[in-house]
Amino acid sequence: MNTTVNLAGIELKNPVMTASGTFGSGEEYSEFVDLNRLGAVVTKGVANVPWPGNPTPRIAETHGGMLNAIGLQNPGMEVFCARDIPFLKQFDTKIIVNVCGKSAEDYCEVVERLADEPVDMLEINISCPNVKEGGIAFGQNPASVEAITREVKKHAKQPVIMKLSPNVTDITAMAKAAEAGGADALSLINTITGMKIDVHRQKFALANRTGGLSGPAIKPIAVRMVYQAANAVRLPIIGMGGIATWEDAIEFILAGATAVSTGTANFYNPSVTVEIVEGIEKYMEKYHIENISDIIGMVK
Amino acid sequence: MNTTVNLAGIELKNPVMTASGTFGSGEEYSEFVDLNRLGAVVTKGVANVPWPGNPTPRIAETHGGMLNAIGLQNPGMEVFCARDIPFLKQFDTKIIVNVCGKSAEDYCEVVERLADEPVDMLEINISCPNVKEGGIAFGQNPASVEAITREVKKHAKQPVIMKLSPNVTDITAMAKAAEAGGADALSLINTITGMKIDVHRQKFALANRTGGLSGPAIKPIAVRMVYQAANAVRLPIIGMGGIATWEDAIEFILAGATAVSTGTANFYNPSVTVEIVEGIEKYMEKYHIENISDIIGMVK
Amino acid sequence: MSGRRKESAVIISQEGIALDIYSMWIHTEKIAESAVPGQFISMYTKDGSKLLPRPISLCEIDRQKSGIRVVYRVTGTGTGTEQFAKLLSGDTIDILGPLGNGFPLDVTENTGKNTKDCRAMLIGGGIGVPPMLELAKQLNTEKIMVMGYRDQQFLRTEFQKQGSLYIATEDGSAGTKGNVMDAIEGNGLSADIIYACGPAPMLHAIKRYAEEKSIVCYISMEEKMACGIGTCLACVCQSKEIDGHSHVHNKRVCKDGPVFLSTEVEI
Amino acid sequence: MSGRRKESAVIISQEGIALDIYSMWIHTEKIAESAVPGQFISMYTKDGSKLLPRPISLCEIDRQKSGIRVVYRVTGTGTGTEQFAKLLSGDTIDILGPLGNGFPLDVTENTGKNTKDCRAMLIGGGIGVPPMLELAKQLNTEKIMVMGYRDQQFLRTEFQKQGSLYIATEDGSAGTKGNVMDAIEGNGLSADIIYACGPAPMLHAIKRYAEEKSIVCYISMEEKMACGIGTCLACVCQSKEIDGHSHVHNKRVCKDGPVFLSTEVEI
Ligand SMILES: Cc1cc2nc3c(=O)[nH]c(=O)nc-3n(C[C@H](O)[C@H](O)[C@H](O)COP(=O)(O)OP(=O)(O)OC[C@H]3O[C@@H](n4cnc5c(N)ncnc54)[C@H](O)[C@@H]3O)c2cc1C
Ligand SMILES: Cc1cc2nc3c(=O)[nH]c(=O)nc-3n(C[C@H](O)[C@H](O)[C@H](O)COP(=O)(O)OP(=O)(O)OC[C@H]3O[C@@H](n4cnc5c(N)ncnc54)[C@H](O)[C@@H]3O)c2cc1C
Ligand SMILES: Cc1cc2nc3c(=O)[nH]c(=O)nc-3n(C[C@H](O)[C@H](O)[C@H](O)COP(=O)(O)O)c2cc1C
Ligand SMILES: Cc1cc2nc3c(=O)[nH]c(=O)nc-3n(C[C@H](O)[C@H](O)[C@H](O)COP(=O)(O)O)c2cc1C
Ligand code: FES
Ligand code: FES
Repeated sequence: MNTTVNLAGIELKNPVMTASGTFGSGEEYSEFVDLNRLGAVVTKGVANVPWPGNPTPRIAETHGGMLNAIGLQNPGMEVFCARDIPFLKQFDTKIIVNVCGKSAEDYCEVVERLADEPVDMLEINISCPNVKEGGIAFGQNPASVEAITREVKKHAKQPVIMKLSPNVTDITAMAKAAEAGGADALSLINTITGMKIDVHRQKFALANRTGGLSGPAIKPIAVRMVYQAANAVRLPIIGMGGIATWEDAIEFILAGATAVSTGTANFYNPSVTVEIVEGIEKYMEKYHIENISDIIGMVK
Repeated sequence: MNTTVNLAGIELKNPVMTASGTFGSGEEYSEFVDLNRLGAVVTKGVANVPWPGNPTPRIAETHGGMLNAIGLQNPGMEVFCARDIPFLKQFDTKIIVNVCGKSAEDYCEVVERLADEPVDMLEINISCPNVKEGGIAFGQNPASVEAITREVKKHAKQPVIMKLSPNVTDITAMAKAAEAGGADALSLINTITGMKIDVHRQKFALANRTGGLSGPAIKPIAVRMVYQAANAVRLPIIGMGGIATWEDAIEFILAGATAVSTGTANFYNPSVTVEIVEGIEKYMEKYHIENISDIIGMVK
Repeated sequence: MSGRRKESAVIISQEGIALDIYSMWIHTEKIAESAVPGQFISMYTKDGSKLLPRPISLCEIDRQKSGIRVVYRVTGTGTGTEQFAKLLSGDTIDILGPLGNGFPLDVTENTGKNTKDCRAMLIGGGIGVPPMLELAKQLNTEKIMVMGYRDQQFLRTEFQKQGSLYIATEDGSAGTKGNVMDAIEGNGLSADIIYACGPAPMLHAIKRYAEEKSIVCYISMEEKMACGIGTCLACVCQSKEIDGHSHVHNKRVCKDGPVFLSTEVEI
Repeated sequence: MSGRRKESAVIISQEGIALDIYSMWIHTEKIAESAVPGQFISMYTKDGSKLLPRPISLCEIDRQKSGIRVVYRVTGTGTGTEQFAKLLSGDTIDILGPLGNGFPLDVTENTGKNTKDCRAMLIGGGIGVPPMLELAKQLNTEKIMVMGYRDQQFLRTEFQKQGSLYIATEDGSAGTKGNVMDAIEGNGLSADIIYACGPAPMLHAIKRYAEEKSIVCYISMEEKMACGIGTCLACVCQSKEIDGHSHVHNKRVCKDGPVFLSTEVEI
């Protein structure tokens, strides 16, 4: 039984990764799961300088999901390189660094800083709905998706994953734009912009008014977009959005994802990632699947 | 205490309506709720001729919601006028007919046929994700939203509500286009395109592959879009998407909806509409709200 | 407005009667009072992630005790039926019913034969077995019952009380090895009217058999449901005649069915 | 990987101790073994519509019996806490813990005074009262306890066993009419160290009071949480110093807190 997958030339021992921003740099969850069991750890977004994030409340529970407007709080690339990369290097897993920025220059600065670090891949977040500048603004228009991809690729030594926003009319247009710009892989979906109002206090539930919706509630939207993107481009796709069980992971793989990430589910089931790794193995056994890569995009 | 709201000149006794396609023409649910208690009944989509709809399975359960790809099965306008309108006329509630079509001509044919019927408003569905022609295709591009609105308005005797699709990058662009085309009100949101795959049968859960996601899972997205649209146009808005309790209804009203519709919730709580009417009254009492219209769009 | 409502009913008792097969008695005056064999109820979980109903047929109706019995299969882990299986007597369960049309009990009207001359064949396959029990109890004529199982049998003693019972098992552990059609042929069974419930391939075979032999045949169909009362048009099956609701060829399993004349529908 | 896990723990007992206030004892060896006062647990519903944890402080820790006690308020209808309140002894509940830092018990280190010369003031407001109980039990010094309630009191007899108890009620039904600050002033209370938990306005007033009087003061803060273990950065509060995690001024209530030196945070 072979669970390895090839993600733009990087071989993962299995397709299970963590979704950026829900797993820090792995330290906190390393108490709950053996990081050596994961295909890759994707870090929280890293900027060129520390970002303080948004005011609180930053999250709100919704039916089957949650809204977040963390606002990409992070210590900046220098602390990250000094502290988080050495931590992750202790484990036999791939390191994918999620990069955020307010301008093309910001992204490129981080990408250059990481060029000689022992990082396996870069995931460029052009889809965060919770920051005023940068973030989603780059990810909702094919021309700017293509431009930012091309720019980042110029500076990147590692393979580049573009993380797409679901807040678009046509995900295939964005996927094609990223492909045209030279992306090596795609991640989708980021969160969907949502809002909650507290009817008793007659106020927004989040200080930021809107936030990004994640969790099982959005899974059918994510599966659809992964399917559409997988059938529109040749790039490998990292599927995410509401994955909480191994069945969910398989669903994304059958739809066309080469790898999958778990986000919100970590919060209520800290060992979910490893449970998914084990579930995938059992599934392969039950249905006599030799290579997990054989079933990528099998449902057409 | 005054629960009436004015929807483009039509006075509803309260803001609670039914979402098209989830309440038929009211007959089946009239066993469970007193239709006289509702602000309006919005009918299932009506076309110029009978439509057979899609193959089964047409629905699938998802976490906190459901996918449907009914495909607008309906008996066509003649049966509708002969049977459903007389049924609804027995009740003291407004009648809003949801209209579907495969071309501008189709819509206009239905709208003309209804011109002299005792129908209070027309809701034009340009956002159904489950039919190949027409439907959503009209609703994802501002120019075509404006054009179809203008065309329908030429033929309509009753006020026209344009029902918008959430499957767009910028809902305000569609809202403004409908306003520019002469719409009298907006309905949002229709369902969000989604997909489910059965991992054991390795097949799509729906015969149609994709379906429209509805139910509580999508509520935060719907509230956000209602808020954005309400702050972009002057038209009254009918808010829907996951409303299952009176708190949900108030949430939409605070966000800017003049009226609200319950869809999926009817399926698992057949008396939900009347429970919401009663809940809104209690809320108004508790917070000393004289007119429900005073709190429309109050959270800014 | 007749005042029908989704009700929160108390569970009288529940037990496992075979691997993954549970039998639950539910206290409900309203449903027990009016229900007929072949009707079903919508059962709801209390888990906000599973909002849609699970349609489950009535297996027995006890008017005296205001109880209904359902027998259902737990279809997998993480399912709604798995949640039902964990409920204990005294717990409540949300249900809506009775739903659908039920089996027609008047054999004379259907066959032109007197009750005492008429032989009815009741065929159940797998989880289609349970609704046949209340039908057998209420059907006022000679009954041949053919029940097909994969391996484990359930409700066998209950059926034996109602007439001649023939068993088919896929693994051959009891009765005829094979399916219900094998049992019918193997035992040379025949009848004037057939009632059947079970998986689609079985219904398909029975429909063909009945039509070849010109036997009146009623089958109970399955489809995914959302409303359960005829509104949402989720649960349609292809019908020969134009349907009364949408004037196409789509009858609603939940309202126009689940029981149809075999000649009326495609399967 | 230490092997910490979300656990499915058995409820030993549960009772309502005031209107909408419930007391639950939970059996959990792991948490009872290592927890300290001021720490909390994440409690999870079994309802798929409510996925996030409810953070609830430990009210008592019983190492002998491997039990922890939580006292919590049901905040409204349709809430997660309402679901917890329906659970009975023998039912299971999913929990994660112990979480957070807890109150420092070493008063000498904090005040420079000997245990026997040091007077600690424990202040609880509303649903901030419960965590003060285990703190009172473990704090090895003279204790003045000031507990503020809207109207109904709870845990009163338990506190009386631990030292001098002063009560404030908003409606004046017992003790000082007003809030905890009114009770402190009205009774001329003073102390060398303060521990407090309660609503933000109360903590704000106590912080000011302690800083004016130069009293060491620890407060337990609240914020909405998702992970509960320091990863998601949902639960930050503004800190004076640059925080160790993100190098901004945002300490995490769940991990760096919930207990902070009053001078360390803005409120
Ligand atoms: C009229 C009718 C009568 C039935 N009577 C019985 C009975 O007496 N005993 C019994 O064990 N089963 C019966 N079934 C099948 C039963 O409804 C499904 O097995 C059950 O809904 C599966 O739910 P789950 O929670 O186990 O599965 P899940 O996978 O959690 O179900 C997901 C969704 O799919 C629906 N669904 C899944 N399978 C079916 C199916 N076969 N038919 C309709 N909906 C389905 C569920 O209702 C739910 O909405 C009947 C079905 C119909 C239509
Ligand atoms: C460290 C800490 C310790 C606490 N200790 C206690 C205690 O001992 N007893 C007690 O009754 N309450 C305590 N609370 C408050 C308690 O967490 C909330 O009252 C509870 O989460 C509300 O959940 P609900 O299901 O009633 O409300 P819902 O409205 O269903 O909650 C929705 C979401 O908001 C979150 N939330 C709502 N209110 C709060 C709040 N005040 N703080 C944090 N999250 C909130 C919930 O956790 C949930 O994720 C504590 C809070 C924190 C942060
Ligand atoms: C609290 C939180 C923080 C997040 N932070 C980031 C981030 O820093 N960068 C990023 O690209 N995505 C971020 N995301 C999005 C997730 O990586 C993921 O795309 C999304 O949550 C959908 O997956 P899920 O439903 O499994 O959570 C964040 C999501 C959450 C819930
Ligand atoms: C089964 C089903 C059928 C629907 N049919 C129609 C329709 O005919 N016309 C239409 O405009 N919207 C239709 N909708 C969309 C609903 O009117 C509504 O916009 C959507 O479901 C969101 O509301 P909800 O979450 O309360 O269901 C349908 C929705 C469902 C679930
Ligand atoms: S389930 Fe809605 S029509 Fe049958
Ligand atoms: S709740 Fe996640 S960091 Fe505190």
